[in-house]
Amino acid sequence: MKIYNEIIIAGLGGQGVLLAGTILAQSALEQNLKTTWFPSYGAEMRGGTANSTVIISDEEIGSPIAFSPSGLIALNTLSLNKFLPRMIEDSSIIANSSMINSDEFKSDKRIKFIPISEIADKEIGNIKAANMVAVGALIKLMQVPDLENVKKAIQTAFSKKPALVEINIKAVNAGYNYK
Amino acid sequence: MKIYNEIIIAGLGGQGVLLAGTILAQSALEQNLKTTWFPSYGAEMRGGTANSTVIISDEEIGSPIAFSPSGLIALNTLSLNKFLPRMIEDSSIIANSSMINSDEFKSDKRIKFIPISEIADKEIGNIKAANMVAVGALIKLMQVPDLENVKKAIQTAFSKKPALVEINIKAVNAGYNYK
Amino acid sequence: MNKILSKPEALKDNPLSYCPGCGHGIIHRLIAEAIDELGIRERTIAVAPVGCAVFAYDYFNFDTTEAPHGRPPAVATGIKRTNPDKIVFTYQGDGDLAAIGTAETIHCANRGENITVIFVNNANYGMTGGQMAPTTLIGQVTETTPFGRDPLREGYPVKVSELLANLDGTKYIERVTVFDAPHVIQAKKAIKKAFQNQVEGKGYSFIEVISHCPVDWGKTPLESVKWVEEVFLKTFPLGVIKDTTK
Amino acid sequence: MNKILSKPEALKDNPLSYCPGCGHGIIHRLIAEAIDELGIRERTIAVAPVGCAVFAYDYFNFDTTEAPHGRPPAVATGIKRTNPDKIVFTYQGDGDLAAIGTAETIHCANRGENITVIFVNNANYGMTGGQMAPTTLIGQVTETTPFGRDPLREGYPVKVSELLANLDGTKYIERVTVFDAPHVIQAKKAIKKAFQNQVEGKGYSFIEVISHCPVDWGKTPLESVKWVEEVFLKTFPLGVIKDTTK
Amino acid sequence: MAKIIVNNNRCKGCGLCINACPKKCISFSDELNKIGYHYAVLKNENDCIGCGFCYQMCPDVCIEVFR
Amino acid sequence: MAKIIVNNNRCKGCGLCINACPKKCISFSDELNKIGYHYAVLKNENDCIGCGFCYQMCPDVCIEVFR
Amino acid sequence: MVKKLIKGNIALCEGALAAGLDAYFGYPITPQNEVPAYMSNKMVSLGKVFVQAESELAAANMVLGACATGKRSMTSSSSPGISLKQEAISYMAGMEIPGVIVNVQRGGPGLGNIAGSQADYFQAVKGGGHGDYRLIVFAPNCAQEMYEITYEAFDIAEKYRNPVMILCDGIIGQMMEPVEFNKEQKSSFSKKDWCLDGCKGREPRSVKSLLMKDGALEQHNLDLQKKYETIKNNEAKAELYHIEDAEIIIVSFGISSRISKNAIKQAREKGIKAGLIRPITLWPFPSEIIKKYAKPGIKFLSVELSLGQMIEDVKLAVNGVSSVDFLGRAGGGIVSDKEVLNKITELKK
Amino acid sequence: MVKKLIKGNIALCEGALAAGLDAYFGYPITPQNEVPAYMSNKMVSLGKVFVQAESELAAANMVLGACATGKRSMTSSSSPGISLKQEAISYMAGMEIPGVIVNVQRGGPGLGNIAGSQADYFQAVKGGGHGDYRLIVFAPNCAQEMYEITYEAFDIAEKYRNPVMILCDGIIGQMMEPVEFNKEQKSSFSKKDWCLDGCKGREPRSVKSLLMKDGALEQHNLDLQKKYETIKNNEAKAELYHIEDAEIIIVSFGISSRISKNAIKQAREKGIKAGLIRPITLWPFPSEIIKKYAKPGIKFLSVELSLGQMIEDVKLAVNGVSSVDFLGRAGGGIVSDKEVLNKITELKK
Ligand SMILES: Cc1ncc(C[n+]2csc(CCOP(=O)(O)OP(=O)(O)O)c2C)c(N)n1
Ligand SMILES: Cc1ncc(C[n+]2csc(CCOP(=O)(O)OP(=O)(O)O)c2C)c(N)n1
Ligand code: SF4
Ligand code: SF4
Ligand code: SF4
Ligand code: SF4
Ligand code: SF4
Ligand code: SF4
Ligand SMILES: [Mg+2]
Ligand SMILES: [Mg+2]
Repeated sequence: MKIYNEIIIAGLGGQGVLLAGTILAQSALEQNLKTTWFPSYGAEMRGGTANSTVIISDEEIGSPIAFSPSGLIALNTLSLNKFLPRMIEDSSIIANSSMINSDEFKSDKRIKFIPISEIADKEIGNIKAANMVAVGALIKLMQVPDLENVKKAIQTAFSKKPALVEINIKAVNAGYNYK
Repeated sequence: MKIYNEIIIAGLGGQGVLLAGTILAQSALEQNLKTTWFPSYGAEMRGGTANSTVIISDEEIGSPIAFSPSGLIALNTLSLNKFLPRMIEDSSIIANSSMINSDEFKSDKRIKFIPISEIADKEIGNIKAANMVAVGALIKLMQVPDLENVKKAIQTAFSKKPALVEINIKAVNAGYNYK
Repeated sequence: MNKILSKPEALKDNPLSYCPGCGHGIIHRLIAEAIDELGIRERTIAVAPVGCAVFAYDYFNFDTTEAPHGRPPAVATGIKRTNPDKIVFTYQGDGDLAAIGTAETIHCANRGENITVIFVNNANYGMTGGQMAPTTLIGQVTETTPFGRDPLREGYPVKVSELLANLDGTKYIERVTVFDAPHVIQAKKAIKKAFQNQVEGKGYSFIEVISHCPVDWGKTPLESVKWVEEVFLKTFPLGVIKDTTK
Repeated sequence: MNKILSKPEALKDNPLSYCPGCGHGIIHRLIAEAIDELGIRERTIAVAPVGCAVFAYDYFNFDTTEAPHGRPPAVATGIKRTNPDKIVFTYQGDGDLAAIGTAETIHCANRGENITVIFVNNANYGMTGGQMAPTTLIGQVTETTPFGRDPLREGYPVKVSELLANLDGTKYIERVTVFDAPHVIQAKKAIKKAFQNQVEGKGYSFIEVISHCPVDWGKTPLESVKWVEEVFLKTFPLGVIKDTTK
Repeated sequence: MAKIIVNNNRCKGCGLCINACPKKCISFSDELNKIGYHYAVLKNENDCIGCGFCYQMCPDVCIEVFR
Repeated sequence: MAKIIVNNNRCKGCGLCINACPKKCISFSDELNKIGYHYAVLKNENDCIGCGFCYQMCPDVCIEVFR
Repeated sequence: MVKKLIKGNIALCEGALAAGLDAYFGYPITPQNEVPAYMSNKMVSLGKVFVQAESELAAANMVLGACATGKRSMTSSSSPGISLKQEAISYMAGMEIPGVIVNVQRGGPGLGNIAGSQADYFQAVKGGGHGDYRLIVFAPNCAQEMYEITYEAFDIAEKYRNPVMILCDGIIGQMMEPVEFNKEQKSSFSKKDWCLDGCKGREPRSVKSLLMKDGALEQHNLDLQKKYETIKNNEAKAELYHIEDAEIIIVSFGISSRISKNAIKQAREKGIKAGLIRPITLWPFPSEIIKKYAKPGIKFLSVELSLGQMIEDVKLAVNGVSSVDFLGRAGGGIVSDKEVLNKITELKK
Repeated sequence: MVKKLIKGNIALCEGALAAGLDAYFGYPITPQNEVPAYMSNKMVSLGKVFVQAESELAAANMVLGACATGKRSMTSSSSPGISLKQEAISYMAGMEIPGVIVNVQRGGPGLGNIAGSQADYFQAVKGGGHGDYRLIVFAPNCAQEMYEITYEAFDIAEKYRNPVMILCDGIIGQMMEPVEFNKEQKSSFSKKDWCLDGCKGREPRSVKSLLMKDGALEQHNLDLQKKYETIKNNEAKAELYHIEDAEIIIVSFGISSRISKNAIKQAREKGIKAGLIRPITLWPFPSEIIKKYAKPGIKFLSVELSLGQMIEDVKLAVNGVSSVDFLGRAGGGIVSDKEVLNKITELKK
């Protein structure tokens, strides 16, 4: 089967959406897939929202910018509003019900609501791990990259801060295993 | 007869070679001929020599720079050395014997030696009029522009300093009438 | 109860897009108030810089233009010389005014153009993400001074107000700050005077506003204003640096 | 009899192409003497300006390069930072250094680059035929101030040495002149010290030389040196303006 | 008698007004506003003296002061 | 005993050496040199004290001083 | 009307003055020093604005400021100085500011020399600054045109709200020719509906090039592009000389077009059917005119004082239908009528 | 070899570091801020030179100075900043100084926006500065090439004593991709026979561009031209993709070439014979390669993030033999594979 996914991770500045993207891209790399990562940057971010785009494919990748996104993590309402209309039909969408009123979006059956911030805050003990909870949830839905490679990616990414490896893996697991 | 003359007036900075050129060009204009004037300019002149090129023609003029000069006023040795080799065969050449050793050039029969500076200094009473003495001599040789138009040109050029009109006309006459 | 303080007319309704707590918003308001109080809104032309305040033209409720990075003094000269009846001011950051625009700043001041310059010194390049500015303090860590500004490598904080005071063309120079309300009120006075001078044809007035940039400083807004008071002002003391208008 | 004074080794044999009586030639010779005396000719790299002295590279008997108009301080920074063992100096006119090159001059000085700057102030743009320079005196008639420099229109003569003295990066600044022999000898001392400082790693040294430009001033050489003494120096007083090297 | 009105949806929750108020009568809202911030609210209405310090410090010009 | 030697063909006749000489022992040549100037010549050889003032002032570096 | 013998640079000044110039901003550089020198006298005498800026950069931005208020303003320089104006030029194009910029070209690259040259063609015509923009570029070839074209330049700049460049060279600038001052004096200020003159009785205006909102900059570029198309359709201008029966067609502008014309005369005397297309506007380039004459067997020859720049636009216009040869001189060298004639003769074979 | 996931801007830095960079001089501007930020750390840690200059102008001239002494030096910026470097670039070309200049292009003209763009093609390739000169211009299209091309750039610059520009864009600069650090670390300094390193034991040298003597500048230009011819013959590079049987040939560089490639894949799946010529060097432009494939019936399509710049070079190469169409987006817009595919399909009709 051909692998090709355009994933957008969006939220407030400070919610770690850029980092989450690089972890996804790094996971793809660990899995020997092609990948690109592209951030929002510069004064664009002054508004307070940020996003990053990850493309994962088994073939060479053209644009690192998503024209037909099939994966979305939306950590706040603004982000979901902004990107939902762009998603292709067959999309995997994770939304943070801790910050988004799921009622407003219930007509869209693709969206999986997860109380991401809550899980991070209560289960993991660090609200900053919300991004990784979301990553765990998304790869569960998308089935790519593999959980193992996400863990490897976290190890690579935090190789200089080993203390953070465990908590992030825990967060990914929490998202992955959320029912 | 077709009129086409490329004239170079060359000398030391301060000898009025630029002004002499403009007078020639203005004379041509008074005579309803086409004309262009082109100076040496900028740091070129730092060396102490200056020149200007006047083209006089009864047809539209192409380049204001002389490719085939047929008229030359050389007020000092350097200038004569520099421009003599560029002159076409049938040229009118006035050289300032007050500053140039005519013996060195006597093989060239085209050159008419005139003690220009001396004439200006003694006859006209102003060494600065040397340029006009030379102009007078040159138009005599070249037969264009007419003496009358040179005089008109001087009147135009010095319209704001009428005191200078007379002395310059006197100088032109002196050059024109020099035997 | 009467409304005694509210958004001045010289500011548009648009919400400001600066980061939370950013000093630019305060300074914008002070300018707008001064312009309203002097009744010059309808003949004011502002020159926005390239810097966070490039968006100033979305907020000021009068004619505005932009200038290439560092060139507001030249643009303002072009405007004021051809329109001496207009009130012309530049609004510039420390990168814009004191780095790339040094030549334009100095010569505009030296010519004594009858304009007003609002100089927002926030010790770094805000818009581009917090690099060293000429005004960055010694030891200050920025995006491009990861080891802290070392004067032997990166030179010293440039005191623009003091530098310009040497030029005979400058008439009024004051350094103010906006880290707390009393200082904001003082800053307002200085800004108003700088416009008043122009109205009266007194010549070049320059107000340096020590401002805060929480986001690029990596500080909360409260930490930022505290840092201004406790650290920043040590290198850039407040006060009137020159006044020959009296 | 012994030959006690003659062309220094650090000058080539080429005749100088400056106008008769021009101050540049004297200043070239002083630099060459200083370099010879310090024994640094073989490790010196000069940066020529755009100005009459652009031809300096035809005369100096050591490695030379050019810089776009006003950019010698940047070029010198590039050279010195990558070659700290070399002796690097810029030679710049007042148009080059104080007009178009203002930003480069100020920031090079502020960074305290360990270089030597020879600043030739002749109160006009020599090479281009005598236009107003930042240093042109009030009332002075030039090609572009046909009515005399009017400070209200064209601003005031810029005193670069005094301006740079405000920057912590500058170590030694002196203003000298070459209008007569005793002052030439003093100028030589200052120039030599400015190079000596660099050899010793003491940092940025700046020598402003008040020079004469007979041709563009429309004066004879003798009138020119007299004008320097009687008029020019009134606006630009001589002396050590800053010295923190002691 | 004095009071302030905060334009909730303009407020970015920077807290500079809270910090500046000599009477400590402003605090943050519990809920987020439309642009995602806990905005400033006048909690102790009776303490407000209408000094305007909050207004002076607000970078987003969202405070009106009444007296 | 002292003297100077002027490089005739380098001299541009600016006269700064003449002006500078405390002993007034330099003057202009009557003839022009190759580049068209009346050059400087040491006229009063005996008066020269080798002070070097002429050398210091010469913009064209055409003077050598002997002592 | 009497003709006055003046330099091209002065004719340019007179054209600008007649057009009602409000402000001149410049910086000295050879071979255009006559312009600031003349303007420093004239503008001040007329009570208008002259500023010798601290640099070419500053001068260009002063023009930007003055023109943003609807005033007529101009700056002039020569090649290195024009390179320094590129950022401001790109801004003016983006902000749609009708400034007039004069380049009296000299020999490059770098400091080069001060002789005349045409080697800044690419810079002027393709955009020396950043982004998709166009200047309207005029190439006068005599003092009379220096006067007339400069006079028109301001109107055209304002008509399209677009910066205009006058691309001449050291020869045209320095030479004197008789000029007839045949234009009426214009008054300077005409109210424009976009400029900054104080918001009394209207909404505030902003003149700017920053467009950060999604798609805004692209839309602006498309609008500019539309404007450029209109300009292309309306303003391309060329002089044709002996063109109808020509078998060898020289394309040449500015000073080299005059030399080429002389060579063509001489060629015709020899019985060679040569002709000239002289672009008067370099952008828009008179491609349609050239295309019209491009036929198999016809030989084109681009004559330039450069190592071959305009030739690309000639080739693009000809599109392979005719051959296109080149004759040029570099670094301030000037082509002679003999060289051109020789080349024509060679092509004839 | 392990691949590291890094931004294009960082890959560029690593390439320069591996090439033995001695000095980096820069000034902040989005979207290339990662370069000075990374270099401020790396270069200082390595005991090499990092200076945040007071402006882009100063930065370019610092590079000029450092390279004049034979050191390896680089500056980077984005569109408006690159416009400011044009004078220095022209000087470097004239002085034959092998500096490396990076343009991470953004939307223009003027201040524009900070999105990626390819609208500075003309500026880079035709000469944004004054005079007849050429930069060697590389157009990497992925992070790996940002690394490798930058690594090579210094050698090529020194081989020809010519400035090199790396023309990329905000997208290539900001995106992360896996990069393999497959190059050997070079030592920085190799003695060069023209550079300024003190005249000990040899005649003094001068590196300059001013040539005032009669004919000297022209000769220099002719020498440069000869060098440019050599470079043209040796260094033009392109990637070919599905080209042999292609009926529709896209020419596209940098980021848009990747998108085009995807569209070509999709076209092939639909049975349309499309192919790609991707210029890796924009100057010298791979005209010979394009010419080889230009045949009647073959359709060329230039895909650019601009309103049509490289298309002129494609047309010049094709010289009327094939048709040349255009697809582009302006002002920071980015072309999608669907748009390209649609255009291909349309051309197929
Ligand atoms: C020619 C040019 N160089 C660089 C930039 C990038 N740039 C935008 S804003 C800025 C600096 C802003 O700093 P400052 O002037 O201090 O203003 P602040 O944002 O701190 O208020 C820079 C370098 C640009 N747009 N144009
Ligand atoms: C970018 C640029 N602008 C202008 C010039 C023209 N130009 C050459 S020298 C000079 C000024 C020289 O004056 P100064 O620096 O005072 O030196 P001086 O000749 O007086 O010694 C100018 C403006 C140039 N070559 N390049
Ligand atoms: S970056 Fe700094 S200066 Fe810019 S808006 Fe944010 S806080 Fe204000
Ligand atoms: S113009 Fe002036 S500075 Fe230049 S060489 Fe002549 S006298 Fe000297
Ligand atoms: S007006 Fe004064 S007392 Fe009232 S809320 Fe504001 S700061 Fe507090
Ligand atoms: S100062 Fe203004 S923006 Fe900040 S919290 Fe108070 S009301 Fe809100
Ligand atoms: S050395 Fe002294 S005394 Fe002798 S000629 Fe020279 S100036 Fe006169
Ligand atoms: S100072 Fe030198 S150049 Fe001048 S007259 Fe004396 S010897 Fe000649
Ligand atoms: Mg700042
Ligand atoms: Mg000078």
